[in-house]
Amino acid sequence: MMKTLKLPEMITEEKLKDLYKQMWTIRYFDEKVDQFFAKGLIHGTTHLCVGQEASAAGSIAVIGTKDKIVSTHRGHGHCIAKEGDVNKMMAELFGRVTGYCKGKGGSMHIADVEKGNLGANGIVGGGLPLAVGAALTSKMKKENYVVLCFFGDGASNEGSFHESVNLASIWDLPVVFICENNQYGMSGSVKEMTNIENIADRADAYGIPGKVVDGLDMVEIMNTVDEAVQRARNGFGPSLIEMKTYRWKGHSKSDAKKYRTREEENEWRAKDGIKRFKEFLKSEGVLNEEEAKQLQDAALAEIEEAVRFAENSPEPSIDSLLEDLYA
Amino acid sequence: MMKTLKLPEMITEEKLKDLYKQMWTIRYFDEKVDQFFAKGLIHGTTHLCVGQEASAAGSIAVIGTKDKIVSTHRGHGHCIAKEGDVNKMMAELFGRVTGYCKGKGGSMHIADVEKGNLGANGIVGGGLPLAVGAALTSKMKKENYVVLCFFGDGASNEGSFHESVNLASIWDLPVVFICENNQYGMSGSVKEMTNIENIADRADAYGIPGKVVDGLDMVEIMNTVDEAVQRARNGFGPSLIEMKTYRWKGHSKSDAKKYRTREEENEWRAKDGIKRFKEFLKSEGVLNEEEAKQLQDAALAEIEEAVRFAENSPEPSIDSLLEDLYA
Amino acid sequence: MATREITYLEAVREAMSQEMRQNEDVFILGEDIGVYGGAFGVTRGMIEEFGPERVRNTPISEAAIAGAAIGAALTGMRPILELQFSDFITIAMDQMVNQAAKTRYMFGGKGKVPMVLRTPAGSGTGAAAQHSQSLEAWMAHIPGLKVVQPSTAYDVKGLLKAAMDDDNPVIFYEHKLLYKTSAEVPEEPYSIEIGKADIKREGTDVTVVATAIMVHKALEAAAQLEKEGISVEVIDPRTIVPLDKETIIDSVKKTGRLIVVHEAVRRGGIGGEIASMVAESEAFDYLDAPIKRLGGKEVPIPYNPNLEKAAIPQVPDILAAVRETVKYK
Amino acid sequence: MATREITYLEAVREAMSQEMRQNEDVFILGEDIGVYGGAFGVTRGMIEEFGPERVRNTPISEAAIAGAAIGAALTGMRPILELQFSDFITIAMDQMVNQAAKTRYMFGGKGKVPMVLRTPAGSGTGAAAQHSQSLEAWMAHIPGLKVVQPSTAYDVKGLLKAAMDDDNPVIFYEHKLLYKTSAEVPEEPYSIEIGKADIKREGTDVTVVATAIMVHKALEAAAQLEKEGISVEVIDPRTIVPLDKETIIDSVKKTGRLIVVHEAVRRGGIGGEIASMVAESEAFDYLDAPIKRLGGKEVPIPYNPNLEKAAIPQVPDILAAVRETVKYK
Ligand SMILES: Cc1ncc(C[n+]2csc(CCOP(=O)(O)OP(=O)(O)O)c2C)c(N)n1
Ligand SMILES: Cc1ncc(C[n+]2csc(CCOP(=O)(O)OP(=O)(O)O)c2C)c(N)n1
Ligand SMILES: [Mg+2]
Ligand SMILES: [Mg+2]
Repeated sequence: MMKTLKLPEMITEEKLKDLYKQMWTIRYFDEKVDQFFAKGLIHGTTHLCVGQEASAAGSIAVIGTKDKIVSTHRGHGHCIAKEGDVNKMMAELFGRVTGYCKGKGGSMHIADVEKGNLGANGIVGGGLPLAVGAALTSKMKKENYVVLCFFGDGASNEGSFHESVNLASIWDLPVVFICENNQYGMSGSVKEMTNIENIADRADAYGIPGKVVDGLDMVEIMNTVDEAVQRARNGFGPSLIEMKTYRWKGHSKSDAKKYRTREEENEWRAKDGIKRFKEFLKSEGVLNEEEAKQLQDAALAEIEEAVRFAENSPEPSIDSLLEDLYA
Repeated sequence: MMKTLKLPEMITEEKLKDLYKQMWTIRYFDEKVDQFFAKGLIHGTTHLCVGQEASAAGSIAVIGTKDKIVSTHRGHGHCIAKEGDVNKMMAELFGRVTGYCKGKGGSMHIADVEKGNLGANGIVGGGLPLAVGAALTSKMKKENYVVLCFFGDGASNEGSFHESVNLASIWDLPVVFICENNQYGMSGSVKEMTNIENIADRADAYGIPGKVVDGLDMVEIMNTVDEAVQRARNGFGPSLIEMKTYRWKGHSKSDAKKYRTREEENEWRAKDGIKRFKEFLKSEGVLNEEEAKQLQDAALAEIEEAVRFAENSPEPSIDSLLEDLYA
Repeated sequence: MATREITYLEAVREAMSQEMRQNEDVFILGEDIGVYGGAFGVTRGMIEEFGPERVRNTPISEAAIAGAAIGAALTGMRPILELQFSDFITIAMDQMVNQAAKTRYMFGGKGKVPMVLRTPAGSGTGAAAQHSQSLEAWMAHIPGLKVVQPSTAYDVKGLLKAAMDDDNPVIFYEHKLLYKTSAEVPEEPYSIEIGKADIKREGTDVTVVATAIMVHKALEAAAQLEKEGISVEVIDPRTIVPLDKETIIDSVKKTGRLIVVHEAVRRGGIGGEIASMVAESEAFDYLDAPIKRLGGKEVPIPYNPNLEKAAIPQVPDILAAVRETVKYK
Repeated sequence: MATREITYLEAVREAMSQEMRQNEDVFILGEDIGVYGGAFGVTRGMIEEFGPERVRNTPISEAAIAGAAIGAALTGMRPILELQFSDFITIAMDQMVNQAAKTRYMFGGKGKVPMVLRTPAGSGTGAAAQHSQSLEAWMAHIPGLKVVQPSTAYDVKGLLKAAMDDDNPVIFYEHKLLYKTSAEVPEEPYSIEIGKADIKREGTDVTVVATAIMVHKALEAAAQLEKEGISVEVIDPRTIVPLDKETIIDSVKKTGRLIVVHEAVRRGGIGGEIASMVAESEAFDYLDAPIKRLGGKEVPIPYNPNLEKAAIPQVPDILAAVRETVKYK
């Protein structure tokens, strides 16, 4: 088995199975969140990555615990992939004191600093400069970690994208910029909002490698990110990788999706990254249908447990309002 | 005469002579300002474009009065080229009420709205978004004017550059982005601060044409800008033109120029754009040495008159402090 | 004028639509304002009426779109910029503060920048720290800008008309939680002078100056306090630049007591300006109690709904402040 | 401790250099801070000592370099960001306000952002509207930041040490016109607590709270007033967040009169906060006259030197304000 395709070294069969389960964990997590939102049981807003699991799972699969990520408003998948704890995540969405941010952050501010997740971000493009800084620490302190910096197609039109990629480039910093191009910002399509074929082509403006990958193809994702990570780790600086993907759900809680067609949605849904990964694993003999089912069920069970954990967790006390501001 | 080279239509022989004189006007203006600063007779700060006359004169030569420019902190040349009044400019530097801004703006804020100069700008990269807006008016009101937007190599690393060029591109706006690459920001060299050969190459990131021109070659400048202006005027959107040039003086009033070598300075000085233009005009039979001398002297006389005008102009009254804020 | 009850949100849309029908130079630009209708649905239906040229969906580029509005204004258009959340002014700040506000003055009185930056502000939607701020005090500190904070559907329509007619850059704050509130609003366009406060409730014992959503909380408190025999005058400045000092001072001269309430963080909020303005004025001698300011706590807005509420003044806080103030001897 | 007279500028440089010699994690980044030595020459000579890795010349990219400092701080470094002019915080605003200030709180008390943003502020150099602002009130309004405004060479060294030692983002304003002023400064590193005001001159008739360069103007005024028999106490808060309320309140309780002076535009300036804080405090009952605030006029800073001076408070303004205040009955 695992003969037909080259994969990064650390991607063992065990890891492949974990990844398959992880993709389901991500999907179930966000499906569950969607339901709770619809019922009004979670407040605020949230951005679901259903359909985009592969870019999170595949990218983060090739880095280690000491490496770091910088995530976005659509960050549940990244957090889960970076060894995130779904209990703490769900509790955070429920605004509970057991949540990642003690209920103070919510979906857009989940961070797991210990595990190297430097946080989701409510500001589109807000994370890119931070990623550059984290990579600078790696370089200056010779910590040899790499930073994966996620952002969307929409974010690539923010000035912070430009400034950050340029800065990382001239300083040869160990950061991989990963644009999850799900075709739309909130409603603005990448076709309307840029005049270019690929966002990865912007890499040339900074003298760094740019690659386009099929964002639903775990194998291509892992190989491409791995190459960029190695490049970064070896001191050759940043890369820009664009993953073509699609969000199945609306942008955030209320979205009539008037800016796109049903047909387009269906086309993309048909390309489901999880299904595709399963087919790959089956064809490689890593997984059979039954094992696949078990992993999927285990993922669901985890999420259900997370919901119970969240529901049973206490709310933060009002006294905690003024805590946690200054170090 | 004027047989060997193609030039834009509006560039008559008369215009060529005017341009030659204009280049001297620019140079003498800034040389004079430099002296006054050294003597402490002008306060504040200023950024001289001595050595860079060609990019201002050549670019603006191919547009008309109704067209607009957006200038920079290094904007005296642009202002003069856009039919600016050197008396009002000098008076402004002297802080007099007869100045362009009644003494309220100084060097960095000279604007000549009536003549289509939307202003110098003290914020690096601050003018680019404004240029996009001015071009939007042209399009929406069908005024058919084109905006030339000047900025420096340093400014091309600001987020506002990225956002503005992208916006102009997707909206097909009639703006020509002109990067006056004089090799340095204040002290940071373009080689250190970017990882690319040409700033014009960044055009690809926005799906617009990018051209590099010799910023000391009036003919190349006029032809290239003219092409971009026509493109813009005909509704085909923006272009990015990079002019390789050099500032002879320090960045602003106090600059030990430690970031560059004497040799480099001398090399560039040897390529003097004014001298080169004169040789061209002579070789084309447009000008002889004597006429050239007359034009140069006339330019100097204008500047001396401007100084007299400024010196004899009154200071603004203290009462004027609170005027001119709201329309 | 014929009136009917419409929401604050509808009033904003109506003001824009009426103006755009009248004046070709007015257009809107902003993120997702097209078929999506804007993050809060304010522009819903407008692209259908006015087309994509006049209802311009922009990329996520706050600096460029603010600058584009300024540049367009400087050259003869009258843009309305919808900034998706007022927190994002942090990205458009250079354009608004160093360009829009200063252009005319720097140019010695030439050029003008007739634009309105409309933006939803405030907390209460669970959107947490980066989407819930009230940063109007920043803008009020900058000469050259005008700053408007309407609290009712009626005010918002009239003030937006005035803002669109103004030849200067106006920062126009819409409170998210007010979008769904409604009031009787005339069908025809009308203008409310920028710089004119509104006495939302007359009273004699204490003056409460409240802005935006706090106007409603103050009114709620006033209604309760009436039962306790305390008569509260509620003043809504409506615009904080220019500020209608006279109306506030007159009220304090009458009541002898002043409480200022805003949602923005108390420290450095506009409450300090209002309180100091009164204390410096002829009303100083009429003050029978120290001026009180209520404002947001010194923390970012937290996500948890209880914490979120606790972070900003609520009706009980106003009740307590009033009671304490009237008791002061 | 051995002292010698050095300038404010030298004191800043010395504080940084001493810290960098001690602590590998400290580094500086900013525009033109390398061989150029920074726009005001503050870092001159430092790249020669510490090399380009620790004295990092950056592109003109204020958002990215601020964010890079934050990201580096969050991961274990202790960056000092030199922002060339404080006006350019408009471009770094999102990073400082929406990221640096909020990160720890949003994360529920995890992570810390130990960084100092040093930046020259104020007018007086003829650099006009976009290079002369005093925008500290903006930052003071944002929970999560600390805001420091040293007025002397002695204070600047000690406060910068404290800022570098602080585990939170500190906005550190250096006044351009103070760079060349000098004072006796200890050679060794020392720390001045952030949040501790300094009584720069003791007095009994009136308290003048002045910040940054206004401290010196207030002292000049106080010296003149002494000849008229008016005893002025001059308090320099030194840090506006946290603010040393106690020292100010105690002084007002003693003098019964308060004048607040800053260079920033009066409207919306930090003076409103200080005046209101006192008026709300126990000192209210001790006030014998209305509190006065002096601040910049409501205009951008103009270029002409006379206008430029007229735009901000000068010694005669302070003299007049004090005389009027002490006369108040
Ligand atoms: C600076 C800023 N501008 C606008 C928004 C509102 N907003 C939140 S997500 C979003 C779309 C982002 O698009 P993209 O970067 O493609 O990410 P996606 O949502 O598609 O994952 C917008 C406009 C924001 N949060 N921050
Ligand atoms: C936003 C901003 N950052 C920094 C500065 C300070 N500054 C003024 S000019 C300059 C260099 C600009 O370089 P470039 O764009 O190449 O123009 P040049 O001066 O070479 O003409 C700098 C850093 C500024 N004025 N505005
Ligand atoms: Mg997207
Ligand atoms: Mg340059």
